[in-house]
Amino acid sequence: MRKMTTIIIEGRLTGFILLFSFMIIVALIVYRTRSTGKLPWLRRIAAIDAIEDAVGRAVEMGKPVICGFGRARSFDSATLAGLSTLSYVAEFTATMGADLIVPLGGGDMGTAGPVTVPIAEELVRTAYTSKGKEEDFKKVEMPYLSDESFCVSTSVVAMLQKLRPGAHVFIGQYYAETMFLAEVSRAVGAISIAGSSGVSGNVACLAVACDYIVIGEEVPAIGAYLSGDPTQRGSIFAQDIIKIITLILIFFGYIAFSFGNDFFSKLISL
Amino acid sequence: MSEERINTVARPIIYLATFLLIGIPLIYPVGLPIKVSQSTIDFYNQIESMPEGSVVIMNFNVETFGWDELESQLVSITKHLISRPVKVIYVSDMALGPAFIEKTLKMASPQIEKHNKEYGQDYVIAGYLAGESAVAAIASDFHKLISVDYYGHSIEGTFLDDVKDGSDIDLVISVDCFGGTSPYIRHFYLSFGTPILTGTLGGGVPSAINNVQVGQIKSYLGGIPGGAEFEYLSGFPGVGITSSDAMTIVHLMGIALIILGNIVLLSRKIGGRV
Amino acid sequence: MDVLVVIASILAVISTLTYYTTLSGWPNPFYSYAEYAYLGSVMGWSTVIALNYIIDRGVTPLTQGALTPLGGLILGILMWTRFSKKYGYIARIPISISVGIGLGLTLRTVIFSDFIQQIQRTIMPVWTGEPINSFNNLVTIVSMIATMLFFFFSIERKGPLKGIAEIGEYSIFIAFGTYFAANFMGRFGLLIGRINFLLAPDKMITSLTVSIILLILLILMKKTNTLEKFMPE
Amino acid sequence: MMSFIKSKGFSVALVFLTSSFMILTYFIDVPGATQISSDLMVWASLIMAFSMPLGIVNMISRYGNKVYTKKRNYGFSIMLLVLLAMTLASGIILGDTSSIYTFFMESFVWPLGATMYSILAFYMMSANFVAMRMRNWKAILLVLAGIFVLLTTMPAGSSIPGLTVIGDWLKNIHSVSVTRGVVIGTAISTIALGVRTMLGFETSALGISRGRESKE
Repeated sequence: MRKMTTIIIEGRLTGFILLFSFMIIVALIVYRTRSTGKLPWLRRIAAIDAIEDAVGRAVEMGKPVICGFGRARSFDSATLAGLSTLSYVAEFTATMGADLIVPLGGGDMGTAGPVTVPIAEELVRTAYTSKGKEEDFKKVEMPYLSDESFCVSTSVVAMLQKLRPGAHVFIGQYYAETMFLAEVSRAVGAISIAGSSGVSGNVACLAVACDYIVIGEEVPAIGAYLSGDPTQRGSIFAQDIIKIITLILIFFGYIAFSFGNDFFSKLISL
Repeated sequence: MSEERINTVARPIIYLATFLLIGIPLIYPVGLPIKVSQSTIDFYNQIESMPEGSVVIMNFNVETFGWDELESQLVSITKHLISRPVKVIYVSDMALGPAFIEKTLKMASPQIEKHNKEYGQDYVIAGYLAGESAVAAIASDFHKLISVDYYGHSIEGTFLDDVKDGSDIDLVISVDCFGGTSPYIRHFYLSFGTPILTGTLGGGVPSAINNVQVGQIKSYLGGIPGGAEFEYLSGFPGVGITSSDAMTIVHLMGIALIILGNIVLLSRKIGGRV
Repeated sequence: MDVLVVIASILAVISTLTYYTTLSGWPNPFYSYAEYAYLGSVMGWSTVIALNYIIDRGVTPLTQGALTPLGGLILGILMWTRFSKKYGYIARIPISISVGIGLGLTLRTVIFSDFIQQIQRTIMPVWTGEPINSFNNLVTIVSMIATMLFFFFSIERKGPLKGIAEIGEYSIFIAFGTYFAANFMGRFGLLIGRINFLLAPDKMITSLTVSIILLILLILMKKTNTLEKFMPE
Repeated sequence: MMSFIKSKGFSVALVFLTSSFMILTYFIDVPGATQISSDLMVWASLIMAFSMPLGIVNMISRYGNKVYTKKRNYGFSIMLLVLLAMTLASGIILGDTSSIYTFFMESFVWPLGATMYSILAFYMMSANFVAMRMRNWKAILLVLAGIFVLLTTMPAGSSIPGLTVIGDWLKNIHSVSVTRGVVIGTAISTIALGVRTMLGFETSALGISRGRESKE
């Protein structure tokens, strides 16, 4: 123990041990799921069933379905989850014959064009062809609304008010625009299923006005569930294991603390 | 009346009422009382406690959309810093931020003359810092990134000559509308224990409170109320105080609408059951 | 020079009010003007800031003999190969390096600021002799652990885990109320600032005239159903 | 040589090397390492500055195309391109402190940016009436917490004694515990995403999306 503290810079030993053990746990588990292909069990998020009912209701009322995937400024877990949800919704609109509208654009001042737009088109096309509905794919509207993410949402709000869709699914990187996307979806009577990573004031606006909401860590989990991608599934499983270790650490902290000695807080700031 | 009817009728009325309830108290201020909260007092005392000649980084994490709310904080903090014997480095880690540094200093120019502060000796505008890596760079080796100021003039001969890295910075004040504080926590507080103060939009208050309780920042100012309180405390009244009446009235309208909305829900439920 | 300032304030009032026409819910050419003007001016403005940054932090130190920025400048120029079909892959070198540095900076510090220090603060005595303080500590600990257990996906929600996850969900929704109220105060700070701008003494007349003209035009175009005709495709 | 650079392995190796160097030199005191790591930080910020104007090429091609193909009312696109050119020219030629360059900030960039987010307040107010309804248990908790905290964020609220006791408790004690739970959860998922990117399990962050990867 003595030797370790001279190599590692003073006060950073515990961070070093924790960071590297977490990184090794994630690396091993993700590597195992990728090589064996055996996907760990994952709880089904409630919003997934809601998507099916929402598209079904939209078809009954003969109304369109609008599905967006966020600002897509960077390919973080929220954007990946948004794209996986988009292909899942597209499969339903293909089988049930609802007309789908996918608002595109945004990114970081015009960088969405060359990056997310082709990916989104590709996902919807493969969803429709996998259901044998190539000719319906031509009816899918994927308008490029603006280079600025907030202006994309303003145009989506105008679209909501004009078309009064049956369902509005929007999971992904959403910030301030959550308020008027959620509020106007409720006002025009659309079933709204929404999610944005983190738990902040913007996500609170979704909780206030949406019918189904995907909160914080549930966003990458829903992406992993829908895409069935072994990397994401393995990563969610590894993160749960690290959370168990964290809770054990906290539990030991209390035991040490209630015995009066501050062994734990001394250890953790080594 | 169906849900949709209510929405289509209520919406324009609510928008107009919101506009009027803000506009009228701005033209004819009512002068409702402002009580300074403890977090603003701690914020003020932290600046007051800075010894003479200490170096302060003021970070404008301000986009165009954040200016209207953070103007009262930025102007009053800048004026208060100018009235203190401290040296200030003005930076911004948002592309549109540097324009607001100049706008704020122009508004504070009476104070600059009064305390005859000199550019280069008392304050320098270092301008834009591109991303978290730029913040980390000035923490690890200031002069490797910054050799000229925002106007392109060399910083030789200014007080920056004896600022080598993060350890020479005595206080960081980050007024942010898009998470501008965490890079300073990571690269200044963790490595050098630099005290940090955060000014934030209303929405950023809950995470600022957590940062205070965890000890990563000393205190915070929240939105226009925070700005108004600091204006009041530092003796530089400005747009914050005049907006406080409108903010109070708008809050009352918001609460009234929540209650009204639930009465409508209740009446429909009872109506439905009867 | 004050002619520019006068024109700028009139244009600013026009920009503000044309953007507010989106509140009518009808897509209209005035909103399109505001959006297109914003896109063009912001892209031009932020590009100038970026170019100045490259000159001030890259080229000038190089001329003064510092070697550090040389690598950054070369890698930065390589970013621009992203547009060529043939050499597009070269842009992956600067992207990989900047992603790698970003990852390194984040991972090495997030373990302290967002993990260890948060846990250190949570480990506090439940009973501190003083009833209110103890109740607060108990609520903080239970609610934090319940929040973490709500975000659990690999274990079936049965038995005790179901109960704690439910507490977590209710606790999160109470926090949503707090976040919503804080956000409410923030959003109105922005609107009050805008209305303050519109009703400023020197802009009051311009604001009134422009808003009346816009209102009349909007209603006229809505009635004659020509809103769509004047909008860009 | 070229095919080696084109391969995914090369990009992943670059990410792995730079990130593990930055992490290890933070924990282990290697002499001279801080010099190299501060050089890398300067490089990363310069790369970001170079990547900012990338959007300009897409914008010019998209709106130039609209003008070229004479789409309906392409005057708007001409206005956009003219504004872009004038802001850029005035900034570069006359310098970023010239009055013409500031003219564009004062008349377009700042007012439009500020107005954009301020319209959310209108929707928030109508959401208070339309959406903040006590439909189920969770909504009841949310609405009550919202009302109590609104009383504390109201500037004049704190001058009425006792009005803000519950709101302050919710804001300073209860919401902090949820924020902290989420911060720890996000830290763990940041570390997981970092590891996946470092080892090349996740390559979309490098601009190599799944679709194109298979064609490689």
